[in-house]
Amino acid sequence: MKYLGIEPQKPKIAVFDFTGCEGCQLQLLNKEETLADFLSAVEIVCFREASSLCSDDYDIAIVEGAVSRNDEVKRLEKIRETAKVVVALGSCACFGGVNRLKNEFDLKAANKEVYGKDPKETINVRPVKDIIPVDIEIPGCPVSKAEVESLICHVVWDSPFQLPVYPVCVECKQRFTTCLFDIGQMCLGPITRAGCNAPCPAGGIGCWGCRGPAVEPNYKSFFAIVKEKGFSDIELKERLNFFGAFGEVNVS
Amino acid sequence: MLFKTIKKQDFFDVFLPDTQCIGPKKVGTNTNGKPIYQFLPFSSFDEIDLDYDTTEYSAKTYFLPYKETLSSFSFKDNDWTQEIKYRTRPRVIIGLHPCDINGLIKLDKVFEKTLFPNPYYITRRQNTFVVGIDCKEPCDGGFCSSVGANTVTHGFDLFLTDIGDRYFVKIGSDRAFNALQKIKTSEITKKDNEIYLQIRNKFEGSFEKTVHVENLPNLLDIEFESDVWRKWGEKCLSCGACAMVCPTCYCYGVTEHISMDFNKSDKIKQLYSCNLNDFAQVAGGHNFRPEPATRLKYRYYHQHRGFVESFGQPMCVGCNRCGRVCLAGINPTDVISDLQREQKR
Amino acid sequence: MKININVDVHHLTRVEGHGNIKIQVKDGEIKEARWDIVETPRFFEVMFKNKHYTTIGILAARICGICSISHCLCSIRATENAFKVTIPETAAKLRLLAKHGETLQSHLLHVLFLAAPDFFNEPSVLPLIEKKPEVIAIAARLKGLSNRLCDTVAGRTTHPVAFQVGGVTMVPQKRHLLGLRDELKRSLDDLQIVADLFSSFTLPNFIRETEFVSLKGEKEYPFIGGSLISSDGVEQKEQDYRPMTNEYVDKNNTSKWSKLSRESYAVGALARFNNNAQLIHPKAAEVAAKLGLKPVCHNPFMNNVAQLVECVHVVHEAIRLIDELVESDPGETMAKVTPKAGEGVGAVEAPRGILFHHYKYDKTGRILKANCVVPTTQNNANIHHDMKSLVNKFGLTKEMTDEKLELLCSMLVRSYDPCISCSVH
Amino acid sequence: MKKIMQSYDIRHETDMVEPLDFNRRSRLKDVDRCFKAEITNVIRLTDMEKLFQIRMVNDKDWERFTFLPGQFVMLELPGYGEIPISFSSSPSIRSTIELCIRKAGKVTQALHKAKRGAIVGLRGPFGTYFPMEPMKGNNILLIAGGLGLAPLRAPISFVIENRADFKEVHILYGAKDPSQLLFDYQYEEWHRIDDINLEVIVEQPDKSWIGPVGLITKLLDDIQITPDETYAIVCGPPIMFKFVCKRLSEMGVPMQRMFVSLERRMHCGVGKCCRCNIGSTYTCLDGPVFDFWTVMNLKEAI
Ligand SMILES: Cc1cc2nc3c(=O)[nH]c(=O)nc-3n(C[C@H](O)[C@H](O)[C@H](O)COP(=O)(O)OP(=O)(O)OC[C@H]3O[C@@H](n4cnc5c(N)ncnc54)[C@H](O)[C@@H]3O)c2cc1C
Ligand code: SF4
Ligand code: SF4
Ligand code: SF4
Repeated sequence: MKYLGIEPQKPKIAVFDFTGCEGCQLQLLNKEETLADFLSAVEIVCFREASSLCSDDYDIAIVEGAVSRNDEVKRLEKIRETAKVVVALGSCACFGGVNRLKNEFDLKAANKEVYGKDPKETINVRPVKDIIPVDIEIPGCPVSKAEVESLICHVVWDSPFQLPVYPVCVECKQRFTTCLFDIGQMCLGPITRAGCNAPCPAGGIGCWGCRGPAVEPNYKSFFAIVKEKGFSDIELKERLNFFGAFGEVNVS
Repeated sequence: MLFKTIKKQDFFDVFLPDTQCIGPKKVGTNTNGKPIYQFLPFSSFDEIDLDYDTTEYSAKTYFLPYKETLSSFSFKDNDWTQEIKYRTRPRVIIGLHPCDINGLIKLDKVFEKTLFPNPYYITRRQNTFVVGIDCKEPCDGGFCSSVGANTVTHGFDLFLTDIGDRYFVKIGSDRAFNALQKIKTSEITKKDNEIYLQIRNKFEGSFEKTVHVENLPNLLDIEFESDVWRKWGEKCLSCGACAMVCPTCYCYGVTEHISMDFNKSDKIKQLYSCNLNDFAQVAGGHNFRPEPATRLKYRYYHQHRGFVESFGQPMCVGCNRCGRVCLAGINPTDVISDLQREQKR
Repeated sequence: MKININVDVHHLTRVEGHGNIKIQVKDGEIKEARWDIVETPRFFEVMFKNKHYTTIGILAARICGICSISHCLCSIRATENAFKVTIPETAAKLRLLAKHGETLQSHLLHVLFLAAPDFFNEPSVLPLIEKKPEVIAIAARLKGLSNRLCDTVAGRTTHPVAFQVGGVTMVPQKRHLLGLRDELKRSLDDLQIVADLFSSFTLPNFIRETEFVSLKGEKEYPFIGGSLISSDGVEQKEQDYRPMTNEYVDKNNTSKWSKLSRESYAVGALARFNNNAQLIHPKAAEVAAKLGLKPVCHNPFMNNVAQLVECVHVVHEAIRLIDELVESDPGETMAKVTPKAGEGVGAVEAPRGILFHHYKYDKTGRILKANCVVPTTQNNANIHHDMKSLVNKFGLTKEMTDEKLELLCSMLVRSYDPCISCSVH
Repeated sequence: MKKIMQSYDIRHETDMVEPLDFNRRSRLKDVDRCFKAEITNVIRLTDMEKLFQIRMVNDKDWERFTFLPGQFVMLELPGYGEIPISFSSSPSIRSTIELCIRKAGKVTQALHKAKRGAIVGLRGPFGTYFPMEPMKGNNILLIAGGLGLAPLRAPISFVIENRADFKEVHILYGAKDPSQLLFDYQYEEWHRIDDINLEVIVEQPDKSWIGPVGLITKLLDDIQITPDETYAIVCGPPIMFKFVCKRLSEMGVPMQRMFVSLERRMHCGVGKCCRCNIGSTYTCLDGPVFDFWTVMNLKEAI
């Protein structure tokens, strides 16, 4: 497509992984019906999980995973210097993800428990934006490939990228899921940003808030509802903390 | 209007073989042990339950789908062509209650009978054979009788009332008349009429909760700055669930999506809700309704004032689906009576 | 001329996670030949502590983005064993079906996207999009199918949403299952083409006597639960995984190592096949025969072939499962769960090999202590020793160059399909 | 068995392959088909605004495309989106239309990059218009703030073309600073036209600015009007027209003789998506042109 006389960009993309399960990177190789087009729309210059080549000449750095060791901080700083646009891919990169749960424990004791007398280097988990400025965030555990594709389209045509502002409930309703609160379970859908197509409520486990807060969520009312439905503060906190996406929201 | 009676068993022979059928299916049980129903496609009549009380979702999605491609553009040499497709596959919906059919009639007003008729809606509506059925008793919190939506005289092809072993049938279209030629029907007897009226009277007498909507257009203007909105607005999660399940809420947003090979783009309509944060936000970031309270108020304002102004009746059909779905416990009866109480004070 | 070789691979590519290869041959003598995991450790075993049993499957899935279904199922199984819960039959079938989807998806990803480029002498699949579009089309088709299978049954390919302690929470619609069945049937032709393609590749002829550990199939080729077996004759019950795995910490590695009868052992598709070949689907056995895979095979490069054979097996099995599922009434899919104090172990054959989760619960259903032993942890020591032996066999010839040896060693590591972020869970 | 129902296809009803004539009710079914139009010229006005001259690709589409000052089109940029834009040119020029567009977001940004020759889509014209005919024989005040000059250019052209029909004509225009003044190349021409009073004011002057400084209401201080014989058209941000109209009211101009143009988010242009509702009035159907009395009575309009 060459349209409006605008030349499409063929952005050079590099993918980097930090602490995480690499599931988000895997999504980049998913959605086979468009995979070939996706891969030819961009020039992937560095993608360790899929390719042996790597170059330091890239426009967009897609960063997956959280930071949990000092050498990762340095790697990130170098990426920021090179890339024009840094994209945080997935909940680990955006918020710290499940890795954040580690921060609740004493790292020395944890190390001893897992590695005995040969402790390994580790620091408290931090999201990418704590270390370097991030231009675009695509949250999700894992991210949705559709959103990644949309990002690429926006980059190629150089137009602004936007996540949905509304909460998961909208998408949940649009796929005819029975609200989990109706069947006695908890769900963070009303305060979580949509865009995932609400798989978790449909699967029966409720939303765990992996995509972080929607725009201006009504915490106060939501927390009151959760309590009224008979869930404890502990259960609520556990959910909010699970992906580390709700930061320091106060539940009471 | 033509009336007939049909044996229940015979009735089921009319449908299924060649058309997609949709009806109230049980999908689960809620915490109070009550069954949850949804309008879903079915392939045999044992899958549906026409004695259902209410469905979780309205049937509007079969007329106004949550997502729909309005048109597609294919690009070539700096130029493009536009392609528009409408759904034309016929479909039968069985078991709509009067509120749902009244909802359709209101949507007809917006999408068929205005300055700019909407072809997407019209094709879906024309291609759907609507079989309605009377409710046995008022559903939880339903206030259809207060907005005049508990009976229906048009907008359907067939309308059934359960009179024991038979259905009392209203025939609303010629295609329905033709469809009934295939099975054995009986003319209405005086006895049938009596039973029918008896059942209807009993039903109409069984409504408890009523709201008064007649004065709302005026009241809503007067109470524009009322604290009532703040009170309910504080609870509202701005989740849009109410609009999604509502049989008449129709507002939407349009976005365009370029395909990954950059040769095509789709213009996609997605039902939206006026309760969602950016509903009235314009370029540059200004939001005309920044607080949940202002958005919630607008939903009532549109349903009970704007719609009345345009069409002489409220948009709400009193099914209380929004009230049931709302986690924050916001329901029209409470909000409206709150407003009216405010007025009296 | 004296042989001097230096290979130093920092962050090996086309594997999941970060690992390094270091080989130094000086004057024809191996000074160093190492495979080390340097991935940042993640401390999941600590994160599990104090978590409620209802959240455990969701957290466990996040150990690995590729075999999330296995981790989730394994953790749920450990919990069910601890609470002594038996899941309904339909639930078990659906879980196995999802498991097959994952096996297919993971194996295909590895064989076609990560390993295959080596055989075409390409750095990645990207150039193949233009050079071998027919192969890529098949790869995309097959992978798409496996993803759809997982999506339909598990709710999502990566990080499933339909599995909970006690059973499954989502039953796929019949028409979706039937659609998948047709697709699965069609995919067999595609798999045949891939098998033919593989028969045209020459795999390095490298043999190192190895002990193989896997689940022991009783009546079926094993994937979820059962007893453990090693090709050296060791047998254990599921809950006695510790004497089977014997994890220990190596100071150079953030992943642990393990051993059994020898200095190391191997798990994975090859191990499963070696230990259970008699149970594999006859059609898969045909493919195995055609590609020259016979138990007990000690060539680690043949793991790719074993994966392909398993792909054929799981497609046939998935078709059979779907047939059974659509014919019967689903009935109840969740068993009643009452938390109890106690311990439980789950063993599941993840695509890359046997996986264990072991939890100790308090009476409220919160975890007191957790331990996970993952496939790549078990393979790492074996890769390390394989590499030494590989360098010994091929590395000390005059024709060998740094590049050639680097490729050979990288291919060795890749053939194990290591999942490194998993191994530093 | 015979089918219960025949499938219904709206396209069989009338020939739907051509874009509809939005001003004729009989053809209003295919509301999403757009006229194809070509950008023939792009004129840079300021850093943020450009003027696009647009021509129909098919000549016969002109016959069906007539608009009135104050109406708007839905401008479709396939792949990017569709936006409402007011006509900024004279309705009587039957060869090109002009749209003055500010770079504001996704669609407008793309448009600003577009080159001459690009093909866009037009749906419309939609909406209400300034009642130019009834205004004839009166004094007329044309007041714009900022981008408001864009929609005001259509009535200005009308007035200029029919100068004899109006009594006194004042064009008052205010902007933040001189760099943001639109159509400055036309002021000279407007000045020279017989008996039009053009006044331009800025809030923040630069060194070369010699005109008046301040808010637009200041310009009204120097104007003498006979309220009963005066109409006003006021375009600009809500805050601006609110003050101007209040001032005019004080001067005695009836509120029903002041016209303003409102802006809301619009996704359809035809009264369906509800995004433009004010209270519950559709800006796209009942607006964008409203008299000030109506605006005052619309909840949340300003
Ligand atoms: C009747 C009318 C006439 C207008 N005339 C002009 C004009 O002559 N010149 C000019 O520069 N601008 C005009 N605008 C404003 C113009 O429509 C917006 O600036 C434009 O929609 C921004 O779109 P975007 O995609 O660039 O911005 P984004 O913020 O990316 O907008 C995204 C979407 O929001 C909608 N939207 C956002 N803001 C507005 C808005 N203010 N009004 C309507 N829809 C909006 C659009 O439909 C668009 O699809 C007019 C608006 C209206 C309602
Ligand atoms: S299940 Fe969750 S996301 Fe869905 S409607 Fe209920 S609260 Fe919202
Ligand atoms: S439903 Fe919630 S937890 Fe699940 S993917 Fe969406 S945002 Fe994440
Ligand atoms: S009224 Fe209830 S359902 Fe509607 S948006 Fe508010 S919280 Fe959601």
